[in-house]
Amino acid sequence: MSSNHEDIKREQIAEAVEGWTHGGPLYRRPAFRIMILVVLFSAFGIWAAAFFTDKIMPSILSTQMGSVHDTVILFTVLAAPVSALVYAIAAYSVYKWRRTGGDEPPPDGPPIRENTLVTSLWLGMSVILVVVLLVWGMTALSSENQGQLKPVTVDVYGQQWLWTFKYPGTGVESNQLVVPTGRQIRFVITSYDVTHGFWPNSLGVQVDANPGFNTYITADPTKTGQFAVRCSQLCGLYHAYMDANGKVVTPAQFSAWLISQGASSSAANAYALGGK
Amino acid sequence: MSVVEEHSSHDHHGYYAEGGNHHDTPQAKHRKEHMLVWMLIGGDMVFTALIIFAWFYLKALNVEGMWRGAACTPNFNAGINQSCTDGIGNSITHIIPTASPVHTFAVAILAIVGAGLMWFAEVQARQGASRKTTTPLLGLASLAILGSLVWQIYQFQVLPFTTVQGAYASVFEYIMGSNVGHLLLILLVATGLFIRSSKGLHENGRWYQIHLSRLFSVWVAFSITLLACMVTFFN
Amino acid sequence: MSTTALLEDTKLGPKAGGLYRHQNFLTGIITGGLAMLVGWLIAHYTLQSNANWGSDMVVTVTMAAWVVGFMAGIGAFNAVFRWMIGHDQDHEDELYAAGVSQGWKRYFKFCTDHKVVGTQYLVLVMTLFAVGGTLAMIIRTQLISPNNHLISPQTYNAVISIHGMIMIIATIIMVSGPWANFILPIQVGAKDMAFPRLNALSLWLVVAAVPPILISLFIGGVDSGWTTYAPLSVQSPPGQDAFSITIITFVVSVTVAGINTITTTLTMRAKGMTMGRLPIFVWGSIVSAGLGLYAMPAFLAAQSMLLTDRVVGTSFFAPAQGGAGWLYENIFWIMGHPEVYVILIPGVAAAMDVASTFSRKPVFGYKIGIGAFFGLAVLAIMVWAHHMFTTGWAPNLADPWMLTTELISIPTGIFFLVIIGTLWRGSIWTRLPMYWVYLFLWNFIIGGVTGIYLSDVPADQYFHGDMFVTAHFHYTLLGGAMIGATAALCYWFPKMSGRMLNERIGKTAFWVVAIFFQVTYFGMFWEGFQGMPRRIAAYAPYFHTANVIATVGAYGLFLGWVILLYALIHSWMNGKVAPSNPWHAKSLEWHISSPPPLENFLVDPIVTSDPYTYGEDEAATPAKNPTPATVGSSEEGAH
Amino acid sequence: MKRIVWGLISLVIAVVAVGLVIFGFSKQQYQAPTGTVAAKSVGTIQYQGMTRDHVVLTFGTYPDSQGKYGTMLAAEGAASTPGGNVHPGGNPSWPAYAPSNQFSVPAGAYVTVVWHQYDSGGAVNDPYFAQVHGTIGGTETVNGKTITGVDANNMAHTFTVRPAPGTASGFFLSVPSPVSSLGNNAANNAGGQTVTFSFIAGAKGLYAWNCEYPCGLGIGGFGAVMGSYGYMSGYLHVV
Repeated sequence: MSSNHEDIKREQIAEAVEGWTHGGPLYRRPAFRIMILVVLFSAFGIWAAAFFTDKIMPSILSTQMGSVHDTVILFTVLAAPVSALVYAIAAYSVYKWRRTGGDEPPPDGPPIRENTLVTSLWLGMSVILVVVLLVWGMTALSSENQGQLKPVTVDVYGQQWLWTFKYPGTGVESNQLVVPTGRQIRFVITSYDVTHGFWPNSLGVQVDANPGFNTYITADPTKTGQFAVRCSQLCGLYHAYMDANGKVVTPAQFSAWLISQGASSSAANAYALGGK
Repeated sequence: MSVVEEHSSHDHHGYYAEGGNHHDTPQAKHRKEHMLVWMLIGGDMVFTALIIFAWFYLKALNVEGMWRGAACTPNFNAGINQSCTDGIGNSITHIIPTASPVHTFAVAILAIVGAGLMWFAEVQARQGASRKTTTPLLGLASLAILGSLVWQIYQFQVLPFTTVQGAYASVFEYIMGSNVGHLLLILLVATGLFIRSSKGLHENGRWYQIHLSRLFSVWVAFSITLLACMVTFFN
Repeated sequence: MSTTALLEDTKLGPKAGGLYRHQNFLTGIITGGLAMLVGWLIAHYTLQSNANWGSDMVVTVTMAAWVVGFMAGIGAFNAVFRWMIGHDQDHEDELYAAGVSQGWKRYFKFCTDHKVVGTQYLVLVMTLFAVGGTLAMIIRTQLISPNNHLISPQTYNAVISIHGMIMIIATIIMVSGPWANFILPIQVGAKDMAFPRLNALSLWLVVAAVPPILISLFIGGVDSGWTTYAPLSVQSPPGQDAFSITIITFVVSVTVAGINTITTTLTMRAKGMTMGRLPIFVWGSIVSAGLGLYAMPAFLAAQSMLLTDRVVGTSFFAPAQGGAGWLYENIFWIMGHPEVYVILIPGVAAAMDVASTFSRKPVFGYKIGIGAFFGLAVLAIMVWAHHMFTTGWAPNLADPWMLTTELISIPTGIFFLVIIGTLWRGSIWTRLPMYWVYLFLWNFIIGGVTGIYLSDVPADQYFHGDMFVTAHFHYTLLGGAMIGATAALCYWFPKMSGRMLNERIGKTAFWVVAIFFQVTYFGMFWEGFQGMPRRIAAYAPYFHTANVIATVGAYGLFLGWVILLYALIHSWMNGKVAPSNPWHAKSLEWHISSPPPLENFLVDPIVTSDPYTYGEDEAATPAKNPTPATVGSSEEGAH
Repeated sequence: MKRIVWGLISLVIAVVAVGLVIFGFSKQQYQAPTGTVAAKSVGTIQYQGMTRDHVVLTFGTYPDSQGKYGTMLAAEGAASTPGGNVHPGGNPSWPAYAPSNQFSVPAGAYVTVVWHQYDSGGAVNDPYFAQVHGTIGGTETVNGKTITGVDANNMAHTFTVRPAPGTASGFFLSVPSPVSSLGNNAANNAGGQTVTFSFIAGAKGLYAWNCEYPCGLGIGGFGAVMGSYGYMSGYLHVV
C-alpha cells in the first residue's frame, strides 16, 4: 500500500469527520438531522411494539408466554434504532443529495472508499447487540426448565388430524387440553403417524410431535383462561382443522373436570393437587 | 498481450490440439477442467459425508430397535400398529444378518484396480507412451470398473435382506445404489478414454484427459472403499 | 487478427454443428414426450403390479424418462457422445453451437453463447415467477375468508408446496442465471463462460425440471409443503415422486452452473483484472455459487432418500422401520439454510453495484463487504438447526445454534453499512434501478430484524411455524433478494436487450410493488403475531381482518409485477435504442456495445483499475488510472 | 396500432394462461357425484325440553369407491348412478363414503344418522377412536344393539366431525363402526352393519369430517386414500 493511498485515506476520514462537525450551524449538519430522524423513527417503532404486542398477541397465560412478550418488546426496542439509522440515512440521501440528471449523470460524489472509524464502530455495535441478544436468549432458555413444584405430566398424542391428551393415572383421555395454574406442566409429546407441531399458543411453548420419539416441553401456567392448541407443522389434508381447545383452570376446577371425565375422585385429586 | 498466457511454466505443451472450445488454449482448458473436476469431487464429498451421517445417525438412534430389525417391541409407546412390520404388512421378528463383506470389498477392490490402471496409463502417457501402451491399460481399467459395477449389481441378488427390513438394510442398499451411479459414470469415462486412446488421441503428450478422469476415478474408488469399511466395521 | 468481429456473419459449412442442426426446443419436447410415453408404457406393464409402490414407480420412471428424453432431444448429450467415440466437435461445430448466423432461432436451441443462455434464463425465471405468482394468488384467494371453499384442502396443500418450490427454484437462479451468465463473464473480461456447453446444460436442465413439478399438481399433488418433511412426504400422493425428480434434476443444474461461474471468475479474467478489481457483484456471485456447491448435494441426498423410501420401501424416515424424520430435517436444512444465502448474496451484491453507479461513488468498504459475503457463507453452513428449534431434536444444543444464528446479524449488518456508506454524500441519480435499491434497503432491514425474533429460542417457540415466519422470509427473499435482482434487471436491461427500459411505466410498477408489498406482509406479520399457523387452508375467524389485508395487498403486488413485466416487454420491443453505456458506469460490460457481440470483446481488454473510480482524480492517482481500457483503443491486438 | 395489437396479444395470452390454470384446478377439484346430500326431515322431536327439527342422514361406506350402492340409495329415494365412481378420475379401488362426501343438516337439529358399513378393518392407531364421542347418550346402535364402543383391534371406519378452526368450540363427534360381517372378504353392498346414532347439530358453519381408521398405505396408514380428499374425508354443512 503506497503512502499516497494512506494519505487519501486520512483525508477521507478527515472529510467524513468534517461532515459531522463543520457542516455549518448545528441544524444544518447532516449528522444532526439524521440523528433527529433516527430518534423519531425509533420512537415510533418502540411505541408500535409496546402498543401492538399486547393488543394482538394472545393473552399471557404462562411465564413462557410472558417471556415471549418481553422478548418481542425488547428486541423491537433494540432493533428500532438500527432500522431507524438505515432509514434515516436512506431518507436523508434521497432528500438532500439527490441530483436530477436526466439522461446525463450528476457529477461524481466524493470517492470515499472506506472509513475505518465508521466500520469499526458499526462492527462494535453489531457485536454488542449480538451479545445482548444472546445473553437474553440464554437466560430465558435456562430459566425455562426450572419448576419448583412437582410437575403435572400430560401425554400429548398427535395424529392426522386430532390431538388427544391423556392424564396419566386418572384414565382420562380427551380431545381438550385442560391444565391447572400454579403447577409446572410437563408435556410428553409423540405422534401416531407423521410429524405434527404441538402449539398451545397462549402457553408460549411449541414442540413437534414426532412419530417414534417422545419430545418434552414444560410450561408454567399463571393465569386462568382459554387458548387454542394448534398444529404448527403441515401434516396433510386437514392440517388446518387440527385445532383443540385449551383451558387453564384452577387446581380445584381441574380436579372437578377430571372427575367429570370419568376419573375417580381420589385419582383426580392426587393428580391435580399433587404433592410438593 | 492477451488474456492467455503465451508461456506456461508447467510442462503442458501440446497435449491438446483438436477442436474444443472456440476460444481456448490447451493450457486454459486444462486449468479450467482441473478446477471443474475438483469441484465435482468436493460436491460429491458432501454427498458422501451425508450418507455417512445418515448411517451413524440411524444406527445411534436405533428407532424402535429397528436398525437391523432386532429387539422389536410391538405397540411401542404410542401404540403404532405398524410396529414390527416390513412396510408391506409382514411382521419382522428376527434380526437380519449383516451383508457379506466379501461382495462389499470385491466391489471396492475392483474399483481400486480400475482407478489404479487408469493412473498407470496416465503415467505412461505423460512419459510419451504411444497408443500401444495406453490403450490396453485403459481397456483393462474399463473392464475392472465394469467388473466392479456388475459385481455391485450382483450383490443386490445375494443380500440377506431387502430394503424394507430396517434402517441398516435401507442405508446399505442406498450406498450400493450410489456406488452403481458412480461406477456407471466412471465406466462411461473410462470407455471413452479407451476408444480415444485407440484412435491415438492421447499420444504426443496429450494426457490431460486421462489425468482428469483419473482424479475422479480415484475419488470414486476411495469413497467406495471408505463406505465399504464403514458398512463392514461399524454395523 | 480480429476474426471474432465477423463471427456473427460467418458462413458455416453445411455440415457444421452435426446433429445440432436438427435439434431445438421442439425436438426436445417431442423426444421427451416420446420417452415419457415409452417410460410410462414399460413401467405401467412391469412395475404397476407392485401393490405398495407401483404407482410411485410408474411416476418416477415416467418423469425421469421425460428429463433424459428432453435433454437428449435438445442435444445435451451430443458432445459427450462424440467425445466418447473419439470424434470431437471441430471448430465449426462449436461455432454453430454458439449460435453463429442463426438469428432468433438460437434462443430455442442448445446454444452455448453465454449471452443467449443468460437471456434464456431471464425468460425462464420470469415464467417461473409468473407461475409461482399465480399460485400465490390462488393461495391468497383461498384465504380471503376463514372457511373458503375455492379449492379442496388437498389442492391447497399441493398449491402451497408447488408455489414454494417454484419460487425457490426461480429465486436460486434469478441472479445466478441471467446475470451471472450474461454479465459476469463480460465484467471479468472473458469471451464466454468457462464451460459453454455446461452453461447450456444448466439452463436446459432447469427447463426439463419444470414440467414434472407442474404435472405433480395433477397427480395428487404434494401435501407436505416445499420442505416436504418426512415422514408425511413418504405417504404423500404420487405428485411427490415428480417433485423429487424435479429437485434431483435441478440440483445437477445448479451444481454445474456454480462450478461454471467460479471457474470463469478464477481462470478467465482479463489482463489486469486482479481479484481485488472485480466488481462486487462478481464476488457475490462466486460466493453464492460456492455455497450452492456445498448445499445442493444435501438436497440430492434428502430427495433421493425420500424417493427410495417411496418407491422401493427403504426406511430412512419411517420410524416403524427404524427411520427418523429428524434425519430428513437435518439433511434438508443442511441444504436449506445455505440455500437461503445462495439466493440472497448475489441479489445484495447486485444492489451494491447499482448503489455505487447511481450514487456516483465507489462501493463503500469493498473489502469488508466481500468479507461479509464469506462470513455469511461460513455461518450459513453452521446454523441449519435453527430451523429445528421446535422439533425436539437436540434441545441441549439450542444455545450454540442460537449463537451462530445471531452472529449472522453481523455480516448482514455490514451489507447495510456498505450500501448506506455508498449512499453517504453521494450524488444520488434517481433512475429506476436506484429506486429498487431503496426498496431493497427498506424491505431487507425489516426482514433482517424480524429474523432476530426467530433466532431467540424462547420467542421462536411462539413464532415457529406461523405466518410470522412466512412474512419474515418473504421480506428477505422477495423483499430483499428479489428486489435486488429487480434492481439488477433494470440496471442491465439496456445491456441485454439493447433497449432502454421505459422509466415511466417502470416507476409506476415500482410504486405499486413498493406499497402493496408492505400491505401484504404487514397483514402476514399481524397474522403471525395473532398466532395463525402457516399452510392452513381454513382459519379461525379472528384472523380474518389480517388475512383480508394480506390478500388485498397480494393482488396489488401481483398487479405491480405485471406492470413491470409489461414495461419490460414493451421496452424490449419498442424501447429507445440503448447506448453502450447509458448509466456512465465503469465496469467492463459498459465498454462494449448493447447488446454485446458474440465473444464480447473485439480486442482483449486490459484492466488498470477497479470499476469504482468515481470522483477520483485520475491523474493524481496513477495506480487507479483510467478506467478499464476501452475496447478498440487498446494497443494490444487479439491473439 | 402496433402497440395495441401487441397489447391485445399479451392480454389474450395472459387470459389463456390463467384460464388453463383455473381449468386445471377445476379438474383437480373433487366433485362428489351427487353433490351435497341433505338430511331428510322426519318431523320434530322433543329433546331436553326443546322442540327440535328431527332429520335423518343416510350414507354408506364401501370397500371400493365404485360401489354398487344403488340398492340402498333407491331405498332412500336419492337419485344417483348405481355403480358410479365416487371420485371421478380417481382411484376406483379405494374405499369410500357414498353417495357423497358432502352432507348438510340444519343448525341445532336433532340428527339421526343411518350408516351402512360394508368394509373390513383392523386395529386403529389410537383406541380413543374405538369409543363413541359426542352422540346423544354417548352411544351408537349397531344392528339394533346399543353400545358405547367397538373392539379397537377389529374395527372399520369412523365418522369423526370437528368444526372449522376457531368456531363452534366444543363440538366434537366421533363414531366408530364394526367391520363387515364378511370380515376381510368384504364386498360391496353385502355383509352390511347398520350403525345408527343421533347428535345435536352445532351452530351454522362448515364442519370437516374424516375417517380416523388408518385404511390407507404408508406411515400410520394415512397415505393414499386417507391423504386424498373426497374418499374418507369431506364436509358437513350445518345450514
